[in-house]
This record gives sequence, structure tokens and C-alpha cells, in this order.
Amino acid sequence: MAQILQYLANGLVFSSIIILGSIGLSLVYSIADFANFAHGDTMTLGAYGAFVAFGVFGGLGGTVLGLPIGFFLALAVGMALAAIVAVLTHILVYKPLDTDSIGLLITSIGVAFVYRAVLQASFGTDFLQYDIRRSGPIPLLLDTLDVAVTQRDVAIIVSAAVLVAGLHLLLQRTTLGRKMRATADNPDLARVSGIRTDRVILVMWVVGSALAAAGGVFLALYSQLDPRIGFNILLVVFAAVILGGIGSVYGAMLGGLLIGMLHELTPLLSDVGLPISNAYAPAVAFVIMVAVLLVRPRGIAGDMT
Amino acid sequence: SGGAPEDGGGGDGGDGESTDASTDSGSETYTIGMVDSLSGSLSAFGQRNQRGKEIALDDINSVGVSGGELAISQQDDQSTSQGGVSAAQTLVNQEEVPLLIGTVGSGVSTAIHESVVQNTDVVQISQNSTSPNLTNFPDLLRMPPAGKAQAEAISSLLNEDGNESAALAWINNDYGQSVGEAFIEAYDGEIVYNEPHDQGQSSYSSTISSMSDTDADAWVFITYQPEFATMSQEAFDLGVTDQAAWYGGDSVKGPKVLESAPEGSLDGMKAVVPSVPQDAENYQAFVSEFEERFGEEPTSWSAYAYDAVVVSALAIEAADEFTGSALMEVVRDVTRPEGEEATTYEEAHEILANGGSPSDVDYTGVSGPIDLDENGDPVGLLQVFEVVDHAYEPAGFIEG
Amino acid sequence: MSTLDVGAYSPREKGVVGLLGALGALLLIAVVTGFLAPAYLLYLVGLSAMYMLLSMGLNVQWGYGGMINFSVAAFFGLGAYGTALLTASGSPISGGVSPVIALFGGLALAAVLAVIIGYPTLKLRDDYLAIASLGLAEVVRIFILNESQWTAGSAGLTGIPLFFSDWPVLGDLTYPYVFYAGGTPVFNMSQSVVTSFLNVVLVTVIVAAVYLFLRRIHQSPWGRVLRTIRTDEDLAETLGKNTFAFKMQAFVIGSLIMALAGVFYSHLVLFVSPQDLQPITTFYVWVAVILGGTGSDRGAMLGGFTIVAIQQGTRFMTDTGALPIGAAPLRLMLVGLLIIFIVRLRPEGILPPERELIWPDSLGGGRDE
Amino acid sequence: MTDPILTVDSVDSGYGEVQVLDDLSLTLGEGEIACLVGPNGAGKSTVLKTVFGMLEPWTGSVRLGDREIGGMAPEDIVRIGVGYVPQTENVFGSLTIDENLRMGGVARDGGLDEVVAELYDRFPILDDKRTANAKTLSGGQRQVLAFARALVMEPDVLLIDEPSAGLAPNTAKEVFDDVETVNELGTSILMVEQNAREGLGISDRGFVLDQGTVKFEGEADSLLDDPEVSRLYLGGESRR
Amino acid sequence: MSEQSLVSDGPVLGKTDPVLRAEGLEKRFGGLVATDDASIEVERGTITGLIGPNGAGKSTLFNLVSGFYEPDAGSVSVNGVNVTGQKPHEIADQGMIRTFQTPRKPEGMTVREALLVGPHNQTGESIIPLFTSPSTVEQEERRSLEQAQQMLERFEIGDLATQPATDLSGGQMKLVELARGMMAEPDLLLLDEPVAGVNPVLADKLAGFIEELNEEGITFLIIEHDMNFIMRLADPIIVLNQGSVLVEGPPEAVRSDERVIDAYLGGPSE
Ligand SMILES: Nc1ncnc2c1ncn2[C@@H]1O[C@H](COP(=O)(O)OP(=O)(O)OP(=O)(O)O)[C@@H](O)[C@H]1O
Ligand SMILES: Nc1ncnc2c1ncn2[C@@H]1O[C@H](COP(=O)(O)OP(=O)(O)OP(=O)(O)O)[C@@H](O)[C@H]1O
Ligand SMILES: [Mg+2]
Ligand SMILES: [Mg+2]
Repeated sequence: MAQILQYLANGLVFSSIIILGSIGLSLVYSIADFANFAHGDTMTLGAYGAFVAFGVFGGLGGTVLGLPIGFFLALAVGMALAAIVAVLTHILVYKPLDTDSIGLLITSIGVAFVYRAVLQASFGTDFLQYDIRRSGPIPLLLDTLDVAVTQRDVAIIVSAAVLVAGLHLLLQRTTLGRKMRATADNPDLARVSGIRTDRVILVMWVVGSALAAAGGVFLALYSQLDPRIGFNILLVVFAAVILGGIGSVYGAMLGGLLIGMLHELTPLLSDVGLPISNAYAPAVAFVIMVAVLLVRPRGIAGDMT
Repeated sequence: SGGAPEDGGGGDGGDGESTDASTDSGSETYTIGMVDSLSGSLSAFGQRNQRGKEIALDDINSVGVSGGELAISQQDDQSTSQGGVSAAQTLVNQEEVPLLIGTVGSGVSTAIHESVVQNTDVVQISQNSTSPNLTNFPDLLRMPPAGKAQAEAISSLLNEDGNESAALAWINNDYGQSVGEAFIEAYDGEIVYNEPHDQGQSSYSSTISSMSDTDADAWVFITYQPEFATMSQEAFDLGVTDQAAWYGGDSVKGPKVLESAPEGSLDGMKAVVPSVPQDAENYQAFVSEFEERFGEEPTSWSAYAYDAVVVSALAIEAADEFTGSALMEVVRDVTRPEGEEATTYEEAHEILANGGSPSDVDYTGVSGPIDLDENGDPVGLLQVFEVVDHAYEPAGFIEG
Repeated sequence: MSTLDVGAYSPREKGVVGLLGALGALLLIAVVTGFLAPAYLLYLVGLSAMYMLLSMGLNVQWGYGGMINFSVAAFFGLGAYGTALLTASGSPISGGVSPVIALFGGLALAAVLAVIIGYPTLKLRDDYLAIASLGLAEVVRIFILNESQWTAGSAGLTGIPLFFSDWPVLGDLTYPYVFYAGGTPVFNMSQSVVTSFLNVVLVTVIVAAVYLFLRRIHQSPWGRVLRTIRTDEDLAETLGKNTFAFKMQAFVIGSLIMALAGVFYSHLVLFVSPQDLQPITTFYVWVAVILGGTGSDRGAMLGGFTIVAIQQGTRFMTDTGALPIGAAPLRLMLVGLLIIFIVRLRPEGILPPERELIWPDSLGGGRDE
Repeated sequence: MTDPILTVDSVDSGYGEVQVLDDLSLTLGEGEIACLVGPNGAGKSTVLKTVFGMLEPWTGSVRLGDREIGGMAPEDIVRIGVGYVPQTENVFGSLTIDENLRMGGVARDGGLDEVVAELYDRFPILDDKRTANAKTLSGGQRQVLAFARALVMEPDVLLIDEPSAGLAPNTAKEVFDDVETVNELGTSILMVEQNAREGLGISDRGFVLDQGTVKFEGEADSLLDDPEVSRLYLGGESRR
Repeated sequence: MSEQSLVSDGPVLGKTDPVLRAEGLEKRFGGLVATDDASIEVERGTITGLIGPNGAGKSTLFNLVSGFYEPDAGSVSVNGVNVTGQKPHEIADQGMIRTFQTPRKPEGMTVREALLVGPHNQTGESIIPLFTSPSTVEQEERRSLEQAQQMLERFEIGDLATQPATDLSGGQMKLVELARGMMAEPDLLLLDEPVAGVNPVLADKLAGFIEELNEEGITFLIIEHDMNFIMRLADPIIVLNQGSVLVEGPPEAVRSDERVIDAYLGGPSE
């Protein structure tokens, strides 16, 4: 039992990171209408931005959820940086293009290479770490539930939840969400209705990349930082988005949760008598994903929006 | 910026002319090729290799090679065999280098050897590949010892320390697989967990969780630094660092690993690393030079790259002419123990320049005695390190 | 490769053909003047041809039928593994089979897998197919990586013979091979030149055969139905076309062509490992097809060539010391920028399809592709 | 004719390189309904698209009152009181009916709820399906929704492309009635209609377009009575 | 009153030689019942009209009989073969082709290519004959091409043959959709509002064309709100209301039926 709880706890942390990545990707997917292969590297970019900023603010006193206040400032800087870069990329690269969604996809591969090249040139390829002390499992939970969860894990989950809730409010409480969906559905008609689609798209890039950056920062906090972390996780993030149903932000959350959990729960299979090695964990996740798609060909939230 | 400037006198392939000994004047430039993983999944190794290479080039060119200079034409293998073969094609067939240093991944080195180097007049020296498979290619030389010796060393450590059962986590590539297999073969105790993991994952908590589910006395990690760093942190977060004794191979030891691990969490861990005695003068000099330039300690991998370049230069110095066959004839000799021990390029160069024959020299590098055998493998000297008070302390030697 | 085509060219095509001609001439001059080594050039030609095959294969699936297949690397890998497992001395299951027979082994393996992957996933649409195929491709890679008793696992397979190794004359050449004309030696060639040359001959034959085959099926009612499926599957269904069957045919044909590229790769590089199934190959092939011009066979070939030109051309732009950036990131950046610029300048690809999918001869005086 | 509220003056326009409108001029008087008729492909929809900024006029000018609007962006044109109902793809399929209507009013300053409520009253067909996604609507229901969406802004000038296409006779009648009602409330209307007799029937003026230029224009009634126009463009009798 | 008696309450069933027979079709979308126990028969050789208010379920009925929707209840047979639950292409194989109310526009094809997809069972649609009997393929292709060109001329869009099929006006798209269906030469052609948005003068000509094809043996089932058009062509006319058949009968009788006027036609036109 404690074992399962432990796996679930691990899964929750990992899912939080994936969810942040997949929401942003899903936003871009539905509104700019292409699979953005630079999204992973946007995550990395945010993580490096925060790394540099943490070098400056790191010393700021006080802690929240076991993390220094300076870290959250750095997080904000990373998010802002990613947003700025994404907006610039949109203006300089994507917007002037006269091509279809696959053409944009290919372009985004080029963009990803450029981001990565800049990061690799500036920081090298070796891994780095935010200089924050690890404190080990929270004794209370370890004693009562026999589940090891660190403050850092809690911080990741809580921050992700806050960001997701913020996005939810943004989409539900303002007309922005509706405008975004309208723009995604039919950009011409959106303009005819008076929606300033240019602005909607800019906002989408800002929100999507900032969330991606947050995902990247937490990812780096969780493991470590190198120029490939975002790219390495991109496939999983894509799987989450598709599994959830393209274009559905809430689907992306669900997909992220599911994929993150699947990833961490594979050892359970052996416990229940299916001797499948951990090496097949990604394979198991993919097979389950395909199976889900066969039952719901448009993703879990496919027709719900 | 901390980045690796790759100039270091590296030959610029762009002009296509800087191949072999170019002029007949006093200062000739000897251009050899180097394939390295500058991008892709192994690029962290590549970066360290570049740093080692750079120091080696400076050390060599401050003394000179056969009255000239050594230049290295550099190509990236993108950590893939396709990229490696293309890189080697460029160097071997286009730039016609007689000696090729390359590369990191064992599979990539093999691919280069099979499809480009074999049957040509070119010597290949791998700077980082440890797979036992390379032993089957006697013409494919390498600097690090085959992983087998290391695996045996780890298992005898485990046996000595009285561990009756072990959990083994290995990285799912040629290196991890072969070292892992060798370990299992050599180990007397029971293997209660034996699983590969993929490189570059963001989380290894399922691996750690599974290991902690076993009651193994020892945990053995055959993996790379970033992966091990993640695992050790996750183990700390799960509060299981003290559950078993930890052991690891060479690639889990590194300053970064310690830096990123919580204070004290790795204490007691033992790692087996092929190297010269840490107090050896040449090694100390290498370390301080490296630290001065790049602000961090070198790893054994940078040391191999350094030695690969030095051995190449010594071969050029010792050979009659700048061709693959001539180099092949002498390259083993300059490292063999028959001659007089030289611990720096300068010393070795001196012996050769004073009319010494190739076998009069025994270059003992910053990575170990080298002593290339007929299969092109070095005789590794293995050193055991133990983490004490969050620092690596030497804890004895094992002959490979 | 455009010399294979007949018929008049549009201005755009003339431009591209002219450019290719100029490039060819330049390369030739480079070889004659010794600037470019023949063995290296031949290797590049072989590599380009391999990418051409991959792109043509993907073009059948995506360009004709609109199937977003992200498992290119898997089929490429299966072709490579199929032939390697049968021929290589290091093979754990067989080895020693003649490469000509093994070729069919590789293709059979790919065909079986194409049906297994295609059956469930071809019912999915667009991006869902993309990620499902990518996922299944990963499953294939992970399988090959872990089932070492059959595949040798991560160690890879060594000891793969050259394709012509057991052919009567070609297999018995001695090196350096001296070419006599009337009793006097004219020139001699090193082994690497000869093997590269033979490889190029082999792959040229394969590329030409595939191209001619595709040219015929593409501009036929069959190709037209696929094009319809591509934009509107429902429409094709109402018109009585069994869309699943059409898609499956295209999927299998495309996969076989990719596997063919893998077979060739095996005998070119003589070493295969699970790494060769990494998704990165898939991305490069996609880039090739899009840059070449979706839906055009010539475009696919040109795209295959372009991608190799980008990959290899940037090798020579090593560090000059003038820029504050190392060679590897510089190269990565150049590749990225080139991709962006080509899409910017030629949004529909360098050689987009310009012909209608109508059986060539029935238009009377029409051109064909 | 009343003072012109909308003037299209010697406009050339088209798609990419292809020219469709050729030196086309027409005017819509304040408070009028004008109807554009003509064969398929004559350029009727292209006129509306050019006026509404979906296409930029190549030459000539488009004026709203005295203000030049040629080449202005649609989202700005909406804000100066012009509404547009496209011929095809005129609803947001993945949004609900209610959301579609609200999207029609993003540029409003307030009073959105009131207008929407009023529209539900006027089109019960929509009221029944407030929360249904627009893509599930029948062809005719969709057409009504598209019309209603444009009314949310309560525009001064309304451009409508084939409001009755796909509508059942009774619904078509209602929509034409609505067009008249909207007009009576002060909106000037430029309408394209293939159901030419009915369209001209409720209009003040008519324009017959063929091959990108105005072939005939005048009082709607006089066009209806013109035998040549009837034969070439309007067909035998009323279509409903 | 005499006319009134010609009109049948509900559908006329038990026709002698129906090409299409749909029995008790039911389709629900969530709570909404789009078709409710709808039964129709289309007699061979007729042009049958299908009218009814917006949202009555006409297009849904088309989707059900052509295999795009799975009925919740009921059965469909074409040419006497039960096709319930079959895939659209299998049903098309039985000889029934449909058009869509919202025209489908194939990207990257010219107008005539779009028409050439129409003909059924072309030899060149299989791969092997492309290599074994290219001349047959060529002949068929020539024939279809010629037919397509003629068709376009009749539809007054002959000059658009080599134009991209996406660059068309709304009405032109409808014409291409119609022409493509006709190219298939099925036993039964289902047309969903073929002349909505088509110029009335051209619509008249198309009516003549449909009559010709009908004489050549094609049976039609046509949904259309253009009374002029449908009254001229169709006999009988089936009126659908709220998902089931309200009445069926000859055009004039249907037109003057009170129930039809109430539900569909509205008051007399001014
Ligand atoms: N998106 C487009 N791209 C290129 N050409 C177009 C496009 N849309 C329409 N056309 C062409 O422009 C001409 C005029 O089209 P337009 O849509 O204005 O006609 P219309 O009078 O509205 O016809 P209809 O009554 O059929 O709707 C037609 O010949 C058509 O083929
Ligand atoms: N996919 C769907 N999901 C939900 N409701 C649907 C769907 N398709 C149709 N409906 C509903 O079923 C009813 C019948 O629609 P249908 O399209 O058959 O009408 P129709 O008779 O063709 O009308 P029109 O003449 O306006 O085209 C409508 O109320 C419509 O909203
Ligand atoms: Mg129009
Ligand atoms: Mg309908």
C-alpha cells in the first residue's frame, strides 16, 4: 500500500512538470495550429534564464515551501525571458511565413536548433544545478504514511497547481479563452467578429511559453539542467497533449497527469505479476497511449473541448 | 562563459589543404583528425574531451613534433553512428589524415572503424570507448581500459566488503550493458535487481524505488554522471541513501556529482576509476592546469582525451614517415613498459629526439600507464575512491 | 537525379535543374582538381541517395496520402536490422546469408511491421496518427535495444559484409584495384573508392527503380484517390473508395522504400545499433520532404539531397576563431537557420508538385512526372 | 437616392494574381437595402470581402460616409459600425451557439446580454440550442446563427452574403422579414442573393454583377421588370 | 380536397422496385432525436424529393443511409441488399452515391482532377494493372476526362477545369460537388441541396440535365429548399418533419397540403 502511495507521489511530481509543458504546447497547437517542436527548447530556455537569475537573486532571504524566495523571483525571470523570446520568434520567424501547419512544424525544428545552439554556446553541454539545498523527505509524511515526499516535491506540485489554476481563471473568467478558441476555430471569422487576432496570438505565445518555462525550471530543479532537458522530455509532452486531445487545454492537463503517472507506475506491473522490466516503461506508456487513442480516436477530451 | 573554445590550433578543414605535412620548411604542420561528440546525447563527454585535447595540444606544441607542429582537424559525430561515419569520412577520405582520434560512444567508434577505417592506411584511437567489443578489433586502439577490468574490480570490492546481494542499475547502451554483464559474471553474491535505464530521462525514481524494494546489501551503478546525479538526489529525497552500500564505475564519479548531491548523502560510496596515482606529478599538473583554465576538476574522460592526443604526437615523433602504417608500427611501442618511463610529453619527446627508438619510451599518461596491448587495449590501473566527508578520497589500487 | 525525367520543364524546374547542373559541374571540377576526394564524394552520393529513398518513402505516405507517419526511423532500422541479422558475422540468430537474399528479409520484416503498426493506427487522423506511430516506433527501438538474445542489444551488429561481397567478380577484387587498358595500367583505385563506387551504383539502381515505380503509381487514378483521402477522407468514402485499403497500400509501399534505405545503409556503414532507430532520423526525413516539396517525387529526391548538403556542408564551416561560438553550436545554429530560411523563401518546398494526377498519356502531349 | 453611406469607387480587386473585380463602382444609400445579384463566380462575394477588408482593393477607393476604409483591417471596420455575414464558414463550429453570439459582440462596449437575449427571442431556432456546438447545427440553423452573430454589434451598415441559401421557405421568409426589420431600425444593408426575385423584392436598389463589373443597376423594381435582366439573371419565377 | 387525398399520411411504403429502402431509422444526439422512426422508399426510375423545415433531419437521414452515421435503430437496404452498419464505401459499392450539403473541396487538386475521382471502380485504382495493362487505364482515363470536360461545360464552368478546386466561389463549389456525384453514374444519386446558392438561370438548366440523366436510368433522391426546382423535378415528394415523415405525395398535392404549409412553406408568399 505504502508502495503504491509512493509511486503515486512520484507520479504526481513528474506529472506536474509534464502538465506545465503540455498546457503551453496545447495552447500553441490549437491557436497557431501547428505542433511546435521548439517547445521543449523553450522549456530549457526558461530553465537557463532562471539559472542565471538565481545567480543574482539566490541570496535573497526567507523561504517558501522550503525554497528560497530568490528562486521564485528567478522562476518569474525565466518565464518572462521565455515569453519574450517566443514573442520575438513569432514576430521574426513564424508570422511572416506563408505556409501550412506542417511547414510551421518544420520551421519550429529549425527554431529549436537555434535556441539549443545559443544555450550550448553560452553554457556548454555539461549539466548544472540550482544551488539549493535538498532537505530529504518530510518526516511527518514518512512517519505516518510511510511515503517519502520532499518539500521540494510539494513546492513543485503547489506551484504547478497555482499556475494551472491561474490559467483556468484566465480562460474561464475572461473572454480571452473564448477569443482564443474562436481564433483557433476560424481566424478569418474571428477578425470579422472584431477579435484582434494578432493580440490573441501574442497573448497565447506569452502564456504558453511562460508555462513552458515554468515546466523547464521545475524540471531542472527536479533533476538537473543541461541544454537537452527540454528536448528529451518533448516526446512525452507531445504524448500528453495528443492523449488529452489536441487543442483542449484541460485535455492536456489530463493527458499530462496520465502520462506522468504511467511513467512512474511501471514498476507496479511487476508487483501485480506482469514481469515487465523498467526498461519498457516508456514502451508501456506508449502502448497504453495508442490503446486509449483506439478507443477515443480524438483523445480523452477529444470532443468535449 | 565557461564554454569550450575549440580553436586550440585545430585544423580548419575548410581550406582542404592543411592535410599531411604541408611544407618542406623547418616547421611542418602534422594534421591528424579527431571525431568527438560535440552535440547530441554524449556531448558532455565531448566537451570534456575538447578541454583535455586543448591542454594536450598546448603541451605538445610548446615542445614541437618532429620539428613541426601538431594540428587537429575536428569533426562532430552528433553522438550517432551515422554522424560519426560521416565525420570520419570527411577526415579520412577528404582530408586524408593518417591518424584519427575517435570517438566517445563505443558503437560509434565501431561503426567508424568498420565502415571507414578498416582496410585503409589510417590509425584509429578511441578516446573514450570502453566496450569489450572493441577488443575484437586489434587495429582499433583506445585509451580507457575495457570495462571488464573495472567490472571485476567492482565485484571484488563488493565481495571484500562482505555484500551478499547486490542491486545493479546500468545505463542502456553498449557501455552499461557490457560492464553490467561483466560484473554479474564476476560477482559471487546474489543479484537481486538487474535493470537497464535509458539515458537522458528526467526521472529515475522508478529505478530507485525498485532498488529500494529489494533488500540488497549493495547498490551498483553503471551509468553516467547526469543520470547518477539524478538518481542520487532522488534516493536522498526518498530517504533511502543509507539503505545499502553504494558502488559505481568510473563514469559516476565526478566533481559535478558531488557538487549536486546533498552534503554527506554520498558518504561511503565507492567508485572504481582507472587512473594513475592521484599524487603523481603529471596528474597534479594536469589537474591544476585544467582547473585554472576551465574552473573545474577534470574527469578521467578528459584525461583519456589528453593522452590520446599525446600518444598520437609521440607516434608521429617516433615514426619514419607520416603515414598510417608507419604510425601503426610505433604507436603501441611508445606506451609499452619496455622503455624508460616518461610521464609527460616533454620527457618522452626528449628520449625520442635524442635518438631513442620507439620502444625506448614508456609513456605513462595522466590517465594511467596505458601500455597498449596487441588488441589495442590499455592495461588499466584501477583506483578505488571512497566518498568521505563529501569528498573523494583514494582508497587503494587494483591492477587491471 | 533529375536527368531521369523526360518532358518539358517549368521555369521553376529549369531553375532548379540549372542549379543542380551547376552544382554537379562544380563538384566534378572539385574532384578533378583534387579539391574533393573521390571516395568522399562517392560516400556523399551514397548518403544522399539513402536520404532520397527515405524521403520518397515518406512522400508516398504523407505527400500522397496525408498520413503523418513519425516512424520513419523504425522502418529504416528494420531494413537495416533485417539484412544485418541475416548477413552479419556478429549476428546472434543467423548470419552468413547472402546480402541479396537478406535484402528480401529486411523488406519482409518491414512489410510485416507496416501492417502491424498500420492496422490500428491508420484509423487515426492527422496528429493522432503522428504520435501513435512515433510511440510504436519507440516500442520497436526499445524492443531491439532490450532483447539482446535476438538483436545483440545495445552492442549493435558488427561484421556486416559488403553488398557485393559474394558476387562472382566484384567480391574477389584485390586492392588497390588496377585498371588496365590494353595491357597498361591506366589508374588504380583504393578499396574505399571501389566499394564506394559499387555502393553508388547499387543505390542509383535502387533509386531509379523506385522513382520510376512511384512515377507511375502516383499519376494514376490510384494516386488521385490518395490525394483525395489526404484532404477529405469522407469524400473518398462516399465515392466508394475503400480508404483504409488505399492508405494501407500506401503505408506499406512507403515503409518498404524506407526499409530499402535501411538495407543499403547496413551495407554502407557495416554496423547497425539501436541508435540508428533514434527518432532524429525521422525528423530529418520530414525536413527533407517538406523542403523538397510535399507530394512531389522529384521534390522528395531533391529534399533528400538538400538535407545531406546541409548536414555535410556545415561540417566544413568549422570554428574560425572569429566568432564567439564553438563549432558544434555554430553548426547546429546554421542547420536551424537554413531550415527556417528555406521554408521562408520556398514555403511550398523547392520543387512542389506541378502536375495534375492524371494518367500522363491520356492528356495528349502532357508531361509526366 | 439618399445620401450614400457606402461608396465603392472604381475598384479592382482579386485573389493573389487573379483579378476578379474590374473597375467596379456602386453606392449604398443611407437607410437603403441594396441587392447584388448575378451568375456564380461573378464576383459578388468578392465585392463584400473587399469592402470588409478581407481583401485589399488594388485600385480605387471604398468609403464609409466620407471615411476611406479600403484596406482597413476587418477588426477595425467592425468597430466603426459595419457588420458582415460571410457566405461560407460563417460560424465557429467548435463554439456553442451562445459563445458564437457573444463572439459577435466582442467589440461592444456593453449591453451584450440584452442584445443576445433579444436575438434569442427573435430566433427561437437558436434559443433551443444555446449550448450545442455550432458544428452540430443543420445547414439552415447555421445560416440563421451566422446572421444573428452579425446583428449583435447592431451595425450601421450590414453586408450579408446569401442570407437565404439553404433556408426552408418559411425560415427564409422570416429572415427576409428580419432584414427588413433591421433596416427599418436604421441599418443600411448590402446583400448578395441568389434568390434574386425575393431579394430584389425587399430591396430599394439592385445591382446586376457579371464578370466583375456592374452590368445593370437601378431601382429594384425596375430591374425586376426588365425582361432582359430577368432572362439572363433572374430565371423564370420566384423560387419559393 | 381531391388533391389532399393523393397525399399519404406518413411515407408510402411497399413500392414495387425500390432502389433504397430505409425502415424505422432512429438517430439520437444526446437528448436530441434527429430522426425518429423514419422510413422511406425510393422507387427505381423516379426523382424523389425530400423537403422539410431546417433541422427536420434530412441531412441526418442522408448520413444514416450512406453509412456516415450508425443508426440507433432501423435498417437500410440498397438494391435489395441490407447495408445497415456497413462502411460508406461498401454502401457506395451497392450503387448509391451522395453529395454533401457543405461542399467538400479537395486541396491541391484542379477542378477536373476533383471530378475524375468520381467514376466508380476505375481499373487504375489498383496498383497491379498500372503495370500489366496500362492501355486499359489510359482508355478509361481518356473517357472520364472527356466526360468531365463535357460536364463542366454544361455547368458553365468549363473554363475552370484546370483551376485549383479550392479557389472557387460558393456556388461554383456546389456545382463541382454535383458534377462529381454525377460522374460516378450510380443507380441512385442522393443530392443534398444541389442548387442552394446556384444562380436561378443555371439552376433551371441543371434541372433539365438531371431530367436527362434520369431518363438514362439514374434514380435521384434530392433534398432542396428551392420550391421552383423541386416541384418541377420531383415526383413523389417526401416531407420530413421533426425526424419522421410527415406526408408523401405528388408535388402539387404536397404543396397545397395544410400540414406542409404550416410546417414548412409558411403563409402564401407576398
Ligand atoms: N479564394 C479564392 N481564390 C482564388 N479565386 C477565387 C477565390 N474565391 C473566389 N475566386 C474566384 O473569383 C471569382 C469570383 O468569386 P466570388 O466568390 O466573388 O463569386 P460570387 O459572385 O460570389 O459567386 P457565387 O454566387 O457562386 O457565390 C470566381 O471566378 C472564383 O473562381
Ligand atoms: N452531429 C450532430 N450532433 C448533434 N446534433 C446534430 C448533429 N447533426 C445534426 N444534429 C441535429 O439534428 C437535427 C437535424 O439536423 P439535419 O442536419 O439533419 O437537418 P436538415 O433537415 O438537413 O436541415 P437543413 O435543411 O437546415 O439542412 C438538427 O437539430 C441538428 O442540430
Ligand atoms: Mg458568393
Ligand atoms: Mg441539411
